[in-house]
Amino acid sequence: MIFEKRTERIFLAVFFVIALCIPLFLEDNSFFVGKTTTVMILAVFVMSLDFLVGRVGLVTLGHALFYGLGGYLFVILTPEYEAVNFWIYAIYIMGISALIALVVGIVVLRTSGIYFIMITLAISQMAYYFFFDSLEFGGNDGLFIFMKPETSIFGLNFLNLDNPTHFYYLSLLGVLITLVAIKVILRSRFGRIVEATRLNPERTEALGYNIFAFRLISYVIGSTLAAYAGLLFALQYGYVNPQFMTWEMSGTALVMSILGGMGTIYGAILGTITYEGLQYFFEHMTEDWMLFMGGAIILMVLLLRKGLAGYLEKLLEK
Amino acid sequence: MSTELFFVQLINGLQYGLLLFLIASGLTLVFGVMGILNLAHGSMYMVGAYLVWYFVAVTGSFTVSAILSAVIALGLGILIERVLIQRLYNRNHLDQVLLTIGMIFVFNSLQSILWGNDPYGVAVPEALSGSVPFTDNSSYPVYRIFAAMVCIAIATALYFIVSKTRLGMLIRAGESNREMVEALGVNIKSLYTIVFAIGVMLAAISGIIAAPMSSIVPGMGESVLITCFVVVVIGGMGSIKGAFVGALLVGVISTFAAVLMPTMSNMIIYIFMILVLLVKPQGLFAK
Amino acid sequence: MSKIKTLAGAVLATTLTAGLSTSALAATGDPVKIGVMLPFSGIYAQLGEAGRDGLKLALKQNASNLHGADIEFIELDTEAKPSRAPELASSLLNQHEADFVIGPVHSGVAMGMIKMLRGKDTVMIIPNAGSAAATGPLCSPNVFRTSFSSWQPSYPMGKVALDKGYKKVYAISWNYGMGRESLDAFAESFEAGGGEIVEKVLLPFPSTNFQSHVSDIADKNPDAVFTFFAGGGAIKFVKDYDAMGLRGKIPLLGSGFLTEGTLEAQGDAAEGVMTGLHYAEQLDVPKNQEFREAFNTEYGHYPDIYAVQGYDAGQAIANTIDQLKGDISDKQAVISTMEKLTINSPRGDFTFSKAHNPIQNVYLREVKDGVNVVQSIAAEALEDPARGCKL
Amino acid sequence: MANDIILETESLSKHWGGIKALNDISLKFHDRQLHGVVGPNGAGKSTLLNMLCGTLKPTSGCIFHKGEQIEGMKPWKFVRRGIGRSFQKTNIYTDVTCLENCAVAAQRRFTGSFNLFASRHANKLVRDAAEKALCQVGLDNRIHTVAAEISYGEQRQLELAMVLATDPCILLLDEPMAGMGHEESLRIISLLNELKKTYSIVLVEHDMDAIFELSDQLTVLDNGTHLITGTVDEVRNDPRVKEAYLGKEDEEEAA
Repeated sequence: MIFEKRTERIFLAVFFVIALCIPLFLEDNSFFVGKTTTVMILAVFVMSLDFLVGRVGLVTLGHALFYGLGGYLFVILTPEYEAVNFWIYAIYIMGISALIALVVGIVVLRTSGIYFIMITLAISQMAYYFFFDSLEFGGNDGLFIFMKPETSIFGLNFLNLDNPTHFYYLSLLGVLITLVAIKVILRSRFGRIVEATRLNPERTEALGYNIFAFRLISYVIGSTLAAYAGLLFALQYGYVNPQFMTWEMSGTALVMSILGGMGTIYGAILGTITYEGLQYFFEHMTEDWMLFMGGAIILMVLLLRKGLAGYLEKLLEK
Repeated sequence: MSTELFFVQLINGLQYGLLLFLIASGLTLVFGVMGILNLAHGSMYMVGAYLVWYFVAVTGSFTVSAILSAVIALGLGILIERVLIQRLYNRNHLDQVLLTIGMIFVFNSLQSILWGNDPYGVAVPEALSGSVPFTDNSSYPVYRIFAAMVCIAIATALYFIVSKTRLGMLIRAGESNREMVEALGVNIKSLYTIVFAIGVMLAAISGIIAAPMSSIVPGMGESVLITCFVVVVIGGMGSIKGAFVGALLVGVISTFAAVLMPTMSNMIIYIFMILVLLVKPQGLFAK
Repeated sequence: MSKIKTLAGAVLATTLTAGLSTSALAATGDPVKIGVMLPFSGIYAQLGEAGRDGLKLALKQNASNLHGADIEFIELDTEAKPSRAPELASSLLNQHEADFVIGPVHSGVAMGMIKMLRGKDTVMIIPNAGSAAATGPLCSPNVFRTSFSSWQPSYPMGKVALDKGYKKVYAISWNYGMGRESLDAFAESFEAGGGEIVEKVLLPFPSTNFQSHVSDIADKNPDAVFTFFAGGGAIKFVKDYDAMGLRGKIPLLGSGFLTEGTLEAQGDAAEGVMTGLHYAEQLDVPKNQEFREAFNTEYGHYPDIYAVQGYDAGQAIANTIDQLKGDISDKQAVISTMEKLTINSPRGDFTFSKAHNPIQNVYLREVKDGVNVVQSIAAEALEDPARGCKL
Repeated sequence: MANDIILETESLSKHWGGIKALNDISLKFHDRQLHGVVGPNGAGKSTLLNMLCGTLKPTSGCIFHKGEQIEGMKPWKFVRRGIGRSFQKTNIYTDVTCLENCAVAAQRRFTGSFNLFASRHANKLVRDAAEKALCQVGLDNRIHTVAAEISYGEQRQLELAMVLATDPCILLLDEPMAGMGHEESLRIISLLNELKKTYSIVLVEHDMDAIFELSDQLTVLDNGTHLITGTVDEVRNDPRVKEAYLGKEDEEEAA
């Protein structure tokens, strides 16, 4: 069983049952279908970050680089007025993102701790300025994706991405795949060394492991998942903008992940839902929603030692 | 670029660098002593600028306003440390990061509620409003020379305090060894409160000094925050000397980059930082 | 401080109605729903608030002409973040089923909104963002603009510079859509008349470290400087320009935003700056005086250009409802009615071009004693070329 | 066979700025012998050990393993050549079980660690090797206990078990008995006596009785320099050692 904790199993069961049923109560074009889709996509992004920060021990403030890249790569690689196959391009884009992450990783992983935070931030800001300043990629206005891709596999087509409900299920599938993938990796032999490296890098190296390689591969995995989330996000509304890769975006994801309970992975889903939910609530309540959002964040840090997941576990374990 | 213009730009760069140092000094001090990464440091810069604008509007005197604002910032620092930061010393560093992000939200919101969102400016104080001849058709404002001197004075004072006084000794000891400071019979809690409050005050003072030379707008805190981090990281986190050298380097480099390759200039400091970190992964003056 | 009380009230109100407000109420009563998507926090907050205030004033003044239609506002803070734009636009479109959507300020956000709203039944009115694409390649029957295209305030300034005898101009702005488009529009008319741009500098947005560039200008010693900056950047640039002693030596020209809503903060430093814009506070148009007083009565301060643009968006809606006798169910009728409107604006009357951009006068203003004083009409009934628009 | 040189240093030096932590050390370590290294505090024992396992790069000089020059290699490559080390300060994974601690150590020997899919628990060889190492050091009853919860002495044993689980041929042990009770020390001594039949061991230790009892060869370092290498008796009777080392020890005791 890859889900070891009782709390984890209960939460995920409840989450997936509710998530599967949500569209049954909503119309296809309802705002909430769109909103929950965005939350699902963000959850994929935040889980990939949670994996890196909480499980690999790489605190990055440049994760949004790959989130933005997923969308930009799609716009750059696909013809403007022709529907391409989603699955082929998803794999294609993730492959290119992985290569980019490999190169970036080789550079950034030479540093550690706060310097790692800063160097990842620097690289994502550079990418941001690159897209912001480039006329051919739409500059600060961003770019539109005019054609949604089609999703047939061997001629069978279950999903129509122009239908928001179908897109919602695609995003939910993304959550499931990401969750399982990360969990399987963490349980694997590779995961054992990654865990050891986070707990005690010096010792792990003294046991004969090239910790750089383990960190690098993890970095590539996390970044590639983020690119997948970014691809979905860009496709949902057919729009990419350099702001998707700012450090604020990375910072927000980090907040969601810490809020949910760092390193618990399922906590990332919880954190994303909570953050987005609170923001939605405060935003519709008052123009000064930031005051309440900030207050809520401060309160939660003070009150919850291990994030929302830690609180749940206190209630449900034993 | 002519020799004359080269020196003009060098002076511009140094002046910008000195201001950057002033903003960054508080950040690096707090990190060095307490190990806390205060993302809300930029908000304190903003608070300083808004406070001095507000008090100038009320009292009409820049000096009075500057002193009042600095004192309020000091009090704010003590309050924040006592009420919030203190509760998180035994916690994960990321919890502290999260807390300070929450503080950014709150301060931005309070700024909007208390002072509105119009852009403001503070007039240069009368006594410093003149300018000295500079090049053929430009002059150099006295206030900017004054501001640079204030930055140098504060840098000197910080150097003196850290290396020569009892407080400085405790700060240096606290950086390396908490237990030792406690063994000296010093309450580490009060030391941390003082250091954090000084950090906040330094950020606010930079906001005060910068106010007459810049615009006071919402979001001004976040825009300096990142540059400030770059400075501190290049110099080596926690090192005052490093922050000084880093600030001057960033100031000069970004000034020349802005003129020579304007569209690239924002990237240049990041590229510079990455290069520094590749050669010295802990910054130039790592501990 | 009264804002704090409103806040507390709002907390209660939303807590009570949050659950209900979504779809259950949509069917009953059928008020005219106006979604407002403007930045209320962050660097553009002032622009967002001014636009919203102007909008509300227009609808309040026209309440008697609405044939009994109730107006309901739904306000969402864009934070000027493009990543949230489609989602918020979707909320207004699908959740609140807004009849009109007003927004935004930031042109990146505009793109996200247009993506969502293009070709839909909801009419979108842009009260600020000047991005050329919005009424250019991406123009759409249901997208209107009551502000300007970035081309409009800058294009006439090229001729102004030539008329003043300036041959060599140093052009500087931020490297983003509005900045590039402004400098290009200026260069278009300036170079066509034989002028020369000696240096074109595009700085990374939103850097405000201008001192080195001002030194560079002093060194290059051009006949004049043309610039686009707005808000905090405008204040900083004008102050730096003055502080380094260039004011009075090298004339400073600009797109009007250089001195809009910033004059108080700029103080003496702005004296003598010449800008082109489709509005000026002291503009001698009866509607302008009337509007300014009404705005001041309502909000306790005088309006700026952003309020005017919001006000005209409100007028466009009110006039359309009036002409349709309160029945806005036929969206085609709404669009074709709005297209034919002549808006009696504080900036002078204007009509919409085919691409739905205002055809309006651009005034040459010069700052004297802290006020933008109109010198002349730099271009009369100027229409944006709307390059790439197929309407 | 027993006298083959397995590890050798040649004029090995480590300088920190102007301070010579270790200066011009040339030593030969023989196969299946226990080579003790002693010296007062600051003599450079840990520095030597850290260079022998690759975590410190020497300022100058060479290290040869089976005749091959290795001093520039990454630490993890040292381990792969069969050079395993324990730390002076307990250095284990405190958050996981003793078994998992040793499993991390053992996994590299049996199976690819870059397998992203296979469960870490699936390989029986890894588990057996880990359990065997734990039994070797006498932690049979602590297999499923979280490492943070066992006693300090047991953590020292675990430290040793982890090195054994990597299946090294050379063991570099940095004060394995530091902070142990008498009982536990005796157990380690008998264990080391057993181990030196199959492994080459470099032992840095403060416990003089233990090191005299165990060592085949003994090196004395003082102040970063090499004083003498020889059998226990040779070292014991060397006047320089008495002066430099034992003399100081006496002073310390007197004080």
